[in-house]
Amino acid sequence: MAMNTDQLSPELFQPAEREQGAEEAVSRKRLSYWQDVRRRFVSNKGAMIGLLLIVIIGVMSLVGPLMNDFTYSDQNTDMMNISPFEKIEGDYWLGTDHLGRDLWTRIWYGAGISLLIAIIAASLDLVVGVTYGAISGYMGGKVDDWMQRLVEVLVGVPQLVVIILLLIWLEPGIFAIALALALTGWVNMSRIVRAQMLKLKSQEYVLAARTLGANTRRMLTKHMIPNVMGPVIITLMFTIPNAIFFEAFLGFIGLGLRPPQASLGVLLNDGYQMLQLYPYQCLLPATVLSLLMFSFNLLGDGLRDALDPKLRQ
Amino acid sequence: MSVTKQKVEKILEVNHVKKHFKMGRNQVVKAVDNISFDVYKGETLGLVGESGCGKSTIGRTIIRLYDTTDGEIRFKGESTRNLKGKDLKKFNREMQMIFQDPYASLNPRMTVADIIAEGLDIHGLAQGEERRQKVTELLKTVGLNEEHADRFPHEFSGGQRQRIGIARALAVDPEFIIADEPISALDVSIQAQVVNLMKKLQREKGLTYLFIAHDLSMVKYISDRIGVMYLGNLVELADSQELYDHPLHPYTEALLSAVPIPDPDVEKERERIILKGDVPSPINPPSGCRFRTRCPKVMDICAKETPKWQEVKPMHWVACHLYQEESLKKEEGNKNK
Amino acid sequence: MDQNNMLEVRDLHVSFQTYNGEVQAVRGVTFDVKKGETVAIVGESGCGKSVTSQSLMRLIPQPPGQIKSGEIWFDGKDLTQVAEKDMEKIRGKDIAMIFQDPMTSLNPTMTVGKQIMEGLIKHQNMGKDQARERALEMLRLVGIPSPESRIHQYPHQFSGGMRQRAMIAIALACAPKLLIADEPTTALDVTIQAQILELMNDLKEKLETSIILITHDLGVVADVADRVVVMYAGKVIETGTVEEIFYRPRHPYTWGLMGSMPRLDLEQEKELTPILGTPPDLLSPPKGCPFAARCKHAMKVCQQEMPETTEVDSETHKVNCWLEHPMAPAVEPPAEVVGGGSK
Amino acid sequence: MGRFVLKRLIYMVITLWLIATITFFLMHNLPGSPLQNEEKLPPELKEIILKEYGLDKPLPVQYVNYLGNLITGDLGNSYKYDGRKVTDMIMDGFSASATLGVQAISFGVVVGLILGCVAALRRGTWIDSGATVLSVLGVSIPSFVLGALLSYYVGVELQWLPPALWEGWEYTILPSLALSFLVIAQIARYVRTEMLEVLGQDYIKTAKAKGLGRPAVIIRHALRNALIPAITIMAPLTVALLTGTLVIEQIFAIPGMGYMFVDSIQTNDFTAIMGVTMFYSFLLVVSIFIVDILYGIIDPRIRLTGAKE
Repeated sequence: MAMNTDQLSPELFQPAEREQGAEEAVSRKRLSYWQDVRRRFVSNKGAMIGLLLIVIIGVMSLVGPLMNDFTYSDQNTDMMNISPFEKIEGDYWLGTDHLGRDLWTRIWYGAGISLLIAIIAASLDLVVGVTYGAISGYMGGKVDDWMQRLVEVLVGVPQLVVIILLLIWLEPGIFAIALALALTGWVNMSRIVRAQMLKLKSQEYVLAARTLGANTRRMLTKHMIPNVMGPVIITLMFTIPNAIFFEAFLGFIGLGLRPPQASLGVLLNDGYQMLQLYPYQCLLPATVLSLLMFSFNLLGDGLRDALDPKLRQ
Repeated sequence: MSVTKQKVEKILEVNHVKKHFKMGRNQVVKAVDNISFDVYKGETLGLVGESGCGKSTIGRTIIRLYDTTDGEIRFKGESTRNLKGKDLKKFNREMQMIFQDPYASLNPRMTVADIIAEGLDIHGLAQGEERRQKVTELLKTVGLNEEHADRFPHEFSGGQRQRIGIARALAVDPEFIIADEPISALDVSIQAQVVNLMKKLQREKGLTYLFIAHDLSMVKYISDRIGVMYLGNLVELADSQELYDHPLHPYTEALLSAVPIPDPDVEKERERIILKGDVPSPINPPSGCRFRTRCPKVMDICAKETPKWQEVKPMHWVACHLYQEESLKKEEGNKNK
Repeated sequence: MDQNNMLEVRDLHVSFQTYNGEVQAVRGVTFDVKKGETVAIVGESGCGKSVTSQSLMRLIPQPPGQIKSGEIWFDGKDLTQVAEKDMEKIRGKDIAMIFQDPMTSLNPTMTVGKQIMEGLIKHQNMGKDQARERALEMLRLVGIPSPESRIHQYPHQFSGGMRQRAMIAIALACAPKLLIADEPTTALDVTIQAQILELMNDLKEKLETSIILITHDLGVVADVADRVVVMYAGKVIETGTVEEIFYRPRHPYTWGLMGSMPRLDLEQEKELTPILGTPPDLLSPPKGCPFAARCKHAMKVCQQEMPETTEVDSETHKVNCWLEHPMAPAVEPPAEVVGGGSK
Repeated sequence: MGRFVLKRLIYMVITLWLIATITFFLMHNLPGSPLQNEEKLPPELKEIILKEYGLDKPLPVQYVNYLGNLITGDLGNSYKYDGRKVTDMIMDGFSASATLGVQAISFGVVVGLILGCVAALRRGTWIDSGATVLSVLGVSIPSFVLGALLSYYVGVELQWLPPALWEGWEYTILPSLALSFLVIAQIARYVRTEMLEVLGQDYIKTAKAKGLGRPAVIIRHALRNALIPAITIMAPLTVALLTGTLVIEQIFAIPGMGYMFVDSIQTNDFTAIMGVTMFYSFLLVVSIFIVDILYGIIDPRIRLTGAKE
């Protein structure tokens, strides 16, 4: 590794030329927080597969029902319980159910309804949970004390019980189910937002903004919200599969949408009745349901890894 | 550089300030308990003490991040307690803060330009091209350059980040800067960079500093006067060299002797005062003088009475029974009994 | 291996695989530790001093870390080649370690006594009672009051200083031949730091253990070290006795370190002379001397080639700097570092 | 610690009271009378029935009576099955449900623990990837889907185990397995994360520096610290498990509490719904309470100071 002594010339011992300000050069590539997050996220195979599947299922739930001539409620008593493997005239690509309804249409339609319910529920969660958590965490003091006491009580209330009671009381519809889910789901979101807010409030850059005289609006828009986004997105990504699961669960125990409406839960329930004779009627919606939840979990995991500051270097 | 009372105006007066925090139902942390001192215009007042002594709390209380529990703080002759609207805005420009943790003191989602310009934006001091120019100028002032403006904090080293924090504080042209352990998280060679920068800025802009730190050598280097805190109390305050040459309070003595000196021969000859035990909890501090549980010169009276904060020599304040005649008399009386 | 040497490290290279690439944390480190001697490794954060010390005990997490090459000779064995099982017998028994942060270095769910006893039971074949006796003795030795009740307590019931004492008790329980103390006082307050330093100086005399002290605080070095190894950007750039390094430093980086430190005992009217800039990124370390970019005396050769180790003054004082080359111009160390002020 | 327990206890009582109140008022505001199916009854008979169920009194009185009965453990009589006490109905179903639950939890915890630890210790290997995929699948596939699949393929097609009913231990295997999948997944996930976190802590380095062998480091130092936080997920797991039993019991036709609950929902048996709701809530709230206390007991930092750090 060392140079031979004879290679050394006096010329080499001249003072080195130095660039002005070179010692302050920043060698790392310029990368904003979100660019960094995206880089991590894109390099996560599982998350990308999840995202792709969600997009496919999402698109199919919109387009799928339009691809053949049947609607989700069309019955044809001549065409009952046709397996997808039977060669039959007509466009029953995935066969029919016990009332002769086209399964292809019903599954994509049902997936769409399930997604819709999950998204409404998650949005309600988001609005209520973030607002509650943000107020509680930002205000602190007495307000926070009382708001948290309420949360402590609500946390103990089992989601299952409340949802069932509410749905016995309300007529189960898309919005009712979403509402029931959100009513119990926002508590978790609010706790995460509050914890985050409390943490942020003592961060030195937030204190710095306060010493500069920043008003509440600026504090929230420039400092708090951008830094709370990460955990909120992660929580949201796990709220959605949870909502999808609960919708399916409710459908399964008969508290789901009323026929001829379809959701993955309703389809599962219908299909389950036929399990012994026509297993495909249960298997198909079960596969879509599981895939959907699987994708959201993968996506959530990927986002968590991408957004978690602990993993940043 | 020594400052005398007559010549110079007081920029900050801290009078019997207390800051207590509630912890749970019955517990109160007396983080700062009855502290008084003044800061003169253009000087650097150093505050030293070990972790949990309340030095950061008093800094934050002065800049109104915390409300005082009791006592009064006057900035340029006016009480800061009830500042509102315009006055508060003015206060926010005149007094600024530099923070400890170079990693937590810059918002990771903002560019360096936006961080530095935050004060300009809040107070509507500059927009557009002017804002850009001002940011460049500030970057240059702290030894960084224009290209750094569009980068994000995590791309910088600790020392660079700390200088960005200084630029942010300077943006609003403050007169008084509270530096809350600005160099504790930095490496030795970088510490000197930051401290030299602060000294240069002081000379150029006539700034006044309240410099909070636990590193006595650095505090002595940068400060004109030094206050020593222990468990929420100010125990001694004097000119830096005077404090080093003639420490009065036993805690100051111990603290000075505990600092290792980077010179092997000096170290070999030095006699250390090693304090026993640990700092008690501020939730339930000892009665009387708070240092008495570890004090090598403790007397009976120390447990009974809180020592007064007295100017025992010109410009040399101390709170210790050893320097209070009536206390010594009482102590004598006790002994004779 | 030299008979007087407890430890010989030869051309050690350690790397870490990270998300962004390979970080070459240690890039050819060579030094010795003699019997009964205290060697301080000084340098700033990221200079590789902690990685070096952990590599000595093979405590580098693998992956992402890896000892790429080099030799670590201890007791006639090259520790880089020893089987993991045999390494376990050396750790804690022959070589012990104290870590920086006493708050996180003790297991929060195990009593302090048990944590001391563990090593004794493993290495000295002691029974529980015997180990407990010895643990009590150790607690007494490190100055923990009322050890009989303390032994049953959990770490969170100890203060920071007490925890560091407990750590020392754990490390010294089996009377190791070599103690590695990685920034043992950095996380502590000054008065507690003084207590621990006093304790270490005390134990040094009593136990005749060789000590490697990792620190960035030159004051601590002056207090306890016999010899000093100065590291920068993964390399050793100067070694010597404590007097040589403090009174006759030869490397511009060492000058820079000395010049950056204010001294409490001197009336300091003059400015500190900081080292400008920041250390290089070890993801892509510079080709030549890593300090060249920040060095006032940098020459063209510095940017191209790492200088070799040169012996100066005495056989204990070695420096890696092109300024020692006969062709280099004579450079006087800055006034503020010559003699460290008092000499 | 005492104060901590007391505080949790008070929250528990408030929560239960809240649920009881919600349940009561929701049920009483349902459209139509609880006896809407028997509308053809002569008015006199209806009155007698109303009286029998205490429905003739004003609402506040009914509410107070209801709370009073709750405290004594009396959940009233079923509307559907004449003369059957709801408490008895619950108790009949409880043993089957409990068997399922306990089997699923014990199996799930053991397998999940092993899986999580192995995945953490063999980080980055195929075992880790396998465990990760398995646990994502476990959280993704609802237990009733799994139950249906197991019942059909293992029970009907392969005929290895009975696909349904409740007539002996072999009947419990498939439903327990279906339920435990979620437990395995959750525990494995959590333990892996915690274990990785703990393995990176300084005290693990201290333990290694003492010369302890790998097994000692893992068992004595890592495992205990990794498991303490893992206890906290036992509460939500219990909830998930109960949700699971509701449908699993349908699928496998097991005469448990879940079966009875779904049946009472489908037949509008209001006292039964209210009773089971209260019983479920009680179970859940108590299990959360126990987990909290357990956490405090196991972690000396809480046990000795009474506060989470």
